[in-house]
Amino acid sequence: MIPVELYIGLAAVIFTIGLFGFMTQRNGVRMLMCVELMLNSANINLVAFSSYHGNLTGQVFTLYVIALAAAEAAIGFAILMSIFRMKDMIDLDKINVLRW
Amino acid sequence: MDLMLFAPEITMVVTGLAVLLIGLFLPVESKKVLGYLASLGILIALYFTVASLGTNALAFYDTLSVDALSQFFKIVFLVVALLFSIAAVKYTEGSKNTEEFYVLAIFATIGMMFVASANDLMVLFVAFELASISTYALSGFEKNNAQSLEASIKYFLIGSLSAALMLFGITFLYGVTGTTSIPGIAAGAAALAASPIGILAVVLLIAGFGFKIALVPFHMWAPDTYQGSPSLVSSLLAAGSKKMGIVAAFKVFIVALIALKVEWQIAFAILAVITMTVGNAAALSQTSVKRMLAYSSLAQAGYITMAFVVLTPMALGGGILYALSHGFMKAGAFIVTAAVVYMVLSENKDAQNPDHIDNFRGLGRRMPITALSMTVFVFALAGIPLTAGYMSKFVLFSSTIQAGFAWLAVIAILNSALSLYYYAKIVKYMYFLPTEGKKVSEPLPYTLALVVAVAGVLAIGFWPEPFIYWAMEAAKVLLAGGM
Amino acid sequence: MELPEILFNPLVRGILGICLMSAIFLGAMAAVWFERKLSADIQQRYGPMRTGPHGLLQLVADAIKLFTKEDIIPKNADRLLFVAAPIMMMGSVFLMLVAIPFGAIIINGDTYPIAATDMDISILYIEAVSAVSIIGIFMVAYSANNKYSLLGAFRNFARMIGYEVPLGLTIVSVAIMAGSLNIVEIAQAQSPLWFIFKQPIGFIVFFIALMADMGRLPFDQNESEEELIAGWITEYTGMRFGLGFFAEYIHLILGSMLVVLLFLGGWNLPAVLTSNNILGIVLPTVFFLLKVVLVMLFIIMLRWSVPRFRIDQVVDISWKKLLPLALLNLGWVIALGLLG
Amino acid sequence: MSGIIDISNIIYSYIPVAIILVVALLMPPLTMFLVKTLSPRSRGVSKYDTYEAGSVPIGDARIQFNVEYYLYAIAFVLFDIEVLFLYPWAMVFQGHGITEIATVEMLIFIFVVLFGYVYLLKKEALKWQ
Amino acid sequence: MLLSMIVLIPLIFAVLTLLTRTRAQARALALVSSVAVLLLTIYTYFMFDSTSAATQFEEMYTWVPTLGISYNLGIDGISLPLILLNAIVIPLLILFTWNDEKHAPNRFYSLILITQGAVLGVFCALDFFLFYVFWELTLIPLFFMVSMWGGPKKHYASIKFFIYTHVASLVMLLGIFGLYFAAWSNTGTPSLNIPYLLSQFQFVGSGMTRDLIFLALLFGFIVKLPVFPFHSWLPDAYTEAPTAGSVLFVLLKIGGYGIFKIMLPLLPFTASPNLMITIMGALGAVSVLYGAFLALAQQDMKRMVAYSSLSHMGYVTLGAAGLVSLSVSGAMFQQFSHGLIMSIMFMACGVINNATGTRIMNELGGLAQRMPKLAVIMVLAFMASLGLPGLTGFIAEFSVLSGSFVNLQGYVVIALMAIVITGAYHLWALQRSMFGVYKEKLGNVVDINGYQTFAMGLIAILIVYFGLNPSPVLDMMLTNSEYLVGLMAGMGV
Repeated sequence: MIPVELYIGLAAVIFTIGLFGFMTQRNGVRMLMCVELMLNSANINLVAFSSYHGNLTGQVFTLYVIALAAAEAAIGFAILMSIFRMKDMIDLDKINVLRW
Repeated sequence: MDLMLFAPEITMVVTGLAVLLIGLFLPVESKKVLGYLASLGILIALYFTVASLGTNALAFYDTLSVDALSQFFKIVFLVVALLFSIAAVKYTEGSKNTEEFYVLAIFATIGMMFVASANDLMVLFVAFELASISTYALSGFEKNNAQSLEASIKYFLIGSLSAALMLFGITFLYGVTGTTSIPGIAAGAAALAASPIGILAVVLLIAGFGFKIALVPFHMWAPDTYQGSPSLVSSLLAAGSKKMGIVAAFKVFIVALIALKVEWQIAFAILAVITMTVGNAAALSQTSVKRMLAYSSLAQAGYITMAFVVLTPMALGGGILYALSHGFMKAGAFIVTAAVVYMVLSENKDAQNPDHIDNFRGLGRRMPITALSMTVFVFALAGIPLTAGYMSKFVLFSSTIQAGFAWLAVIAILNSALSLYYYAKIVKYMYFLPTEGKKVSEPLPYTLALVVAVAGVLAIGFWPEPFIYWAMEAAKVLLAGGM
Repeated sequence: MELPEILFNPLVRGILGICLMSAIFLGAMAAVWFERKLSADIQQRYGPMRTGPHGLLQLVADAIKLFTKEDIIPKNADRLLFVAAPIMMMGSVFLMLVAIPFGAIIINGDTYPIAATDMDISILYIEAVSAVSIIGIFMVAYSANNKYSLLGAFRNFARMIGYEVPLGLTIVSVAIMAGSLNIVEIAQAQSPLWFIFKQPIGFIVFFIALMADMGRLPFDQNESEEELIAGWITEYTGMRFGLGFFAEYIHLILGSMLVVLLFLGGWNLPAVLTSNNILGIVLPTVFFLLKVVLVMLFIIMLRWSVPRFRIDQVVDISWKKLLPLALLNLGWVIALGLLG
Repeated sequence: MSGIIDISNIIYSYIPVAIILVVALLMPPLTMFLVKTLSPRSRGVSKYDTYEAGSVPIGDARIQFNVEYYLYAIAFVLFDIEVLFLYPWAMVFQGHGITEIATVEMLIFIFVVLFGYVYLLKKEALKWQ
Repeated sequence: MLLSMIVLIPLIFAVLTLLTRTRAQARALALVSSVAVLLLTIYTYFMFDSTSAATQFEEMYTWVPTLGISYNLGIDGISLPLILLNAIVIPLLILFTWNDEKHAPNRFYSLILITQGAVLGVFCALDFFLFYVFWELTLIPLFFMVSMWGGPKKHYASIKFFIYTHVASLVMLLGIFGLYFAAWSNTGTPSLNIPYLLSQFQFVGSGMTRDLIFLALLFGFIVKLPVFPFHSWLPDAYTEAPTAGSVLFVLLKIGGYGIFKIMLPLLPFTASPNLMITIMGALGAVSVLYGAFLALAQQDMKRMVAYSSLSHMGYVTLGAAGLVSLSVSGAMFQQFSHGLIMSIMFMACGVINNATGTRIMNELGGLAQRMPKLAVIMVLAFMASLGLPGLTGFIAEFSVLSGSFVNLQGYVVIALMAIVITGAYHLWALQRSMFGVYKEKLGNVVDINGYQTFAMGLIAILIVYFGLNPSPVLDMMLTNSEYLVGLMAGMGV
């Protein structure tokens, strides 16, 4: 009913949005959200391909990816929180103790 | 299916959980026990791994494989974890979060071990992330240290970006071949090679792994992270985590995507050259020893990447051997900086940049064993004969020439000569520059870890036969999968 | 007698859904009146008496009042979020409603649930969309720029996340037992023995967690009139308040339905009673709705007889009591599954 | 690569959802529109003030909140994700001939989760301050 | 076992020496070790059959069979004289420094022993891996020696030396790899055995490859030797090094050894042997002349000696390129002789510097009046260095020049021009520093002490002895050079 290319296209668009956001944003939380976006675009791909191939591998993979994304978000927020507690901001351009 | 095949992993999981649970109920002053417990567990796992060398089996619906390759890399990771956990006894002294430090490291190691034995991209990715996530937390372990947090957030963001890129690439592999099994993808490689999506996947995967292995130009996080993280964590990152990226890339590219060799071989050649050159050139001017080691780590990763270009059993064996040697050398070097940082901080609690090279002045007199070990490590890193670094370079570079990539070998050898300069600088500071500092007693755990690392470096240097043999066996596994 | 194919047409199903929506509106109005009267009874007063017999038309009066109240958006408020928030809340409950059967018709031994849609994973779907309402609540609180609102919303948040986990675990237990994630199949699986008897702990956990999820007293820390004025909804006036209020009551009804569907046997009746087609059409639904009303009655009575918990107690209950209990229940279900 | 993914069955069961969604999206604005036409309008400045028990609000309300909330949020995300893994397992647990293996594996999984739970408890991450 | 002991005793004692605490213990241990090596070497010398060009006292243990690496030692007539030289000079060097007040004596003596072990290892190694290991091992102690106890520019000098020669060895390593893999792919078995690889060289694929391998190896050796134009590390390193370090540099005959042992057997099989000969001959001849000129221009006595060393090393390359038995053996003998002579000269420079605080020759003068013993030895050494008949230098240079004239007339003529200059700067230096009026501002200098007299005197006696009777070492050199030349003649070169 729906060509698989559309799904890939959708995933690619979301992935690109995520990547673009990651490159341009300097706020830690937003960057994290962009990464989540990219992971989810991969999920779209996986589910679409799973349906296309008629095997469940992709869907199982998706479950794992969701879990990993959550774990990643959890750890990311923990780090960002620690930074926020110390510096009262999470702007990555201003986190630059480590330069040469 | 024989569960004994996974005795090392099971041992590690049990150790990790035991450390976590016991640590919760111990008072702060007796948490030292955890270090011994963790080290014991890792040693047992190491024993199981070494004892099982030579077995070949598939398990868990063919998603995991036990072969020379996986076992060799498991040994690498376990060795690094062992050094880490011995040294951490001192580092975590008096911390109430001791068990977390160990558990995260152990789980990271478990992740790396599963990456080494993964025979399926799903397992590979999940294990990869297990290791990554644990190390994100580890590198931000010093919650009140701005450097550590900065290291952590940079590592985390770039790490998760690389995971996303990698995953996106993997989805395409799955999309074209309909399976995530590595041999399955290799079997469906014809379809991949015919499809433009195959190229796209290769590009994404190279970028994803490039970030993890810290190949230039995907390296910008590495110096910051290695410098800012606690030294021991840097040792785990440089010596362990980076190797994980390499073994994963081995599996994905050499086993699964060998049919697309033409596409990625040249990319890796360029990356290798840029990486080693930039790494060495940038290391020259560093004043932070950890940052210098970080750049040197880049360079070493560049050397190992040559294996992707050459693709002969000997080159791959050399790359694999290099991974083990680098594990010993780099972990050892970072443990030395940990000892120095400890020394500096115990003299002055608010010292800025405790890993500055000025703090290495006169180390030869202040901490003789530490300084001597550092000498061994940097000479090994520089590739002075009769050390692990030389042996690995010997195999790797010579095989590069053998395969007809003389230009690559020449660049690598010149780089390696260049690297001597900054390694020698450390030695110069340690032995030739005067200092007012007094002799300090060297913490036993650090010393012990250093002795183990030195023993490893020299063992590979003096008696490389078994190591080379098994590295070659591992390389054969890689090539047998794809060709 | 065959049901015409047209009944399975998705558009027809959608219209059925809209009917159910209207029905539940009426139900909610009834529930509001019901609660007022019941609470008055418990507190030994009359409650609304003037509008209509026993204040039956009170709701109509309230509606007229709400419609003629001015819509005030406070200054400093984030207007977009402020206006969009009711949509989120309403959307959440209505989307829940789509997947919940309001009863069933049994014709010739075949069961046809009265639901807008029949999806494979309806229980998962319901759990998912019900969680959206918290976003609406947070939008209200954040946009209003009122400290009480925000505090209320944060409490709400802490409570919700605490109770989602035991809720999810008990739903898993139920799903294991029924072998399905389809809420209709789960309801069917409870014939002859209701799940409340098979996993009483699960029921208790689910019930408490659901109450907390709905924000019913003793779990309405998001409002806590005594401390936070009206909590998250402080800045909402007139019809906006009315919408939020309504959403809560609809949620209450749907929650009660869930309890009945998951633990109290749904519409299942002994086959003897439904063998006759006319009885089969009427009885199961009546029986089902009766149980729903009883559950609601119980919940409302609870509200007026139990004091509110402090937020720390609420969180403690979820993480330290319900979560282990839910895991215990899961173990129990697994054991039952292995034995039987 | 090209091909068609057939998900018509799934789509059909979601069409009612879409219809209701549209209705749900339209209803509140419509109601508010009605209110706007019906309700009187009075002039007054102070009615637009934020209501904080009569006192004048100080500062912005969008402030940073106690970190407790975040800790709980993180714990929640992780546990909820663990539950996520239980769902597919619950479906195949019985009647697919893998009961024993599935049980053992899931028990190990739950056991590890319990470890995390004990850890959280012991570290007093779940203690509201 | 004999050779292993010769190589390993210094290395083991180096570790032991490092562990000592006092100066007395350190030097005693070092002396014990070096005397033991000397005794073993003398024993080896008498057991050695100097009429055979074959490898003797061979030892062979498998090490890394996967890569064809083995622990393989053995000596022939090329290496034994150099081993002998090393074994003789090192104990004397230790005696020479007996009363030096250097800091960290344990490290100082340890480094001397490591250098000795490494250099002996290079001479004994019959496996390229081992060869390269020892080759690189010589770098480290010398680097430390210069940068710990060196002169004012020690850091610059040490790093320059290190990087320069390290790069050269890496290039050499490339050559080794090339040879190794070419042989591997030809025969299917990996091996790094030196004689085996030398014999396999002729089967290496294209002439181009052979030339590249040859040039890579040659580069490694001549940088170490060194000859013009790769000599720029030499003056700095030799000058900045402490006396013992300079002497160790002088004993570092591994570059020349490599030329005889490895380059000459390969030479006939290169694609264009004549070109190679031309390169070597030209570099040698230019070095002789260039070194002499620069030496003439020096004010600093030690720097002058360093440049004269460059000049002398030119003879080695020139002689090797001469390709007649006389010139090749002469070049070998030049190495031996140069080791003895330069040891004394650097020791003398060190003594003068210590006594007067300067090495600038214009500031010196009349030292012979205050330091008669030194003066005698020094004059002898200078005479030997400028090639006075009856001393070792003459035999070496005469053989080289007369032998090479057969094939390389042009270059010999260039080198001959240098002889005049050589004589000039030696005599001028002597005249400025030792003779003439004593400059009082030099203070009250004292003559060399007993240990120093013994050390330098003994070497001086050896110079005279071998000058009058070179056959104890020259015989075996001749045997080998005849063998080498015979090899080349067989190839029509």
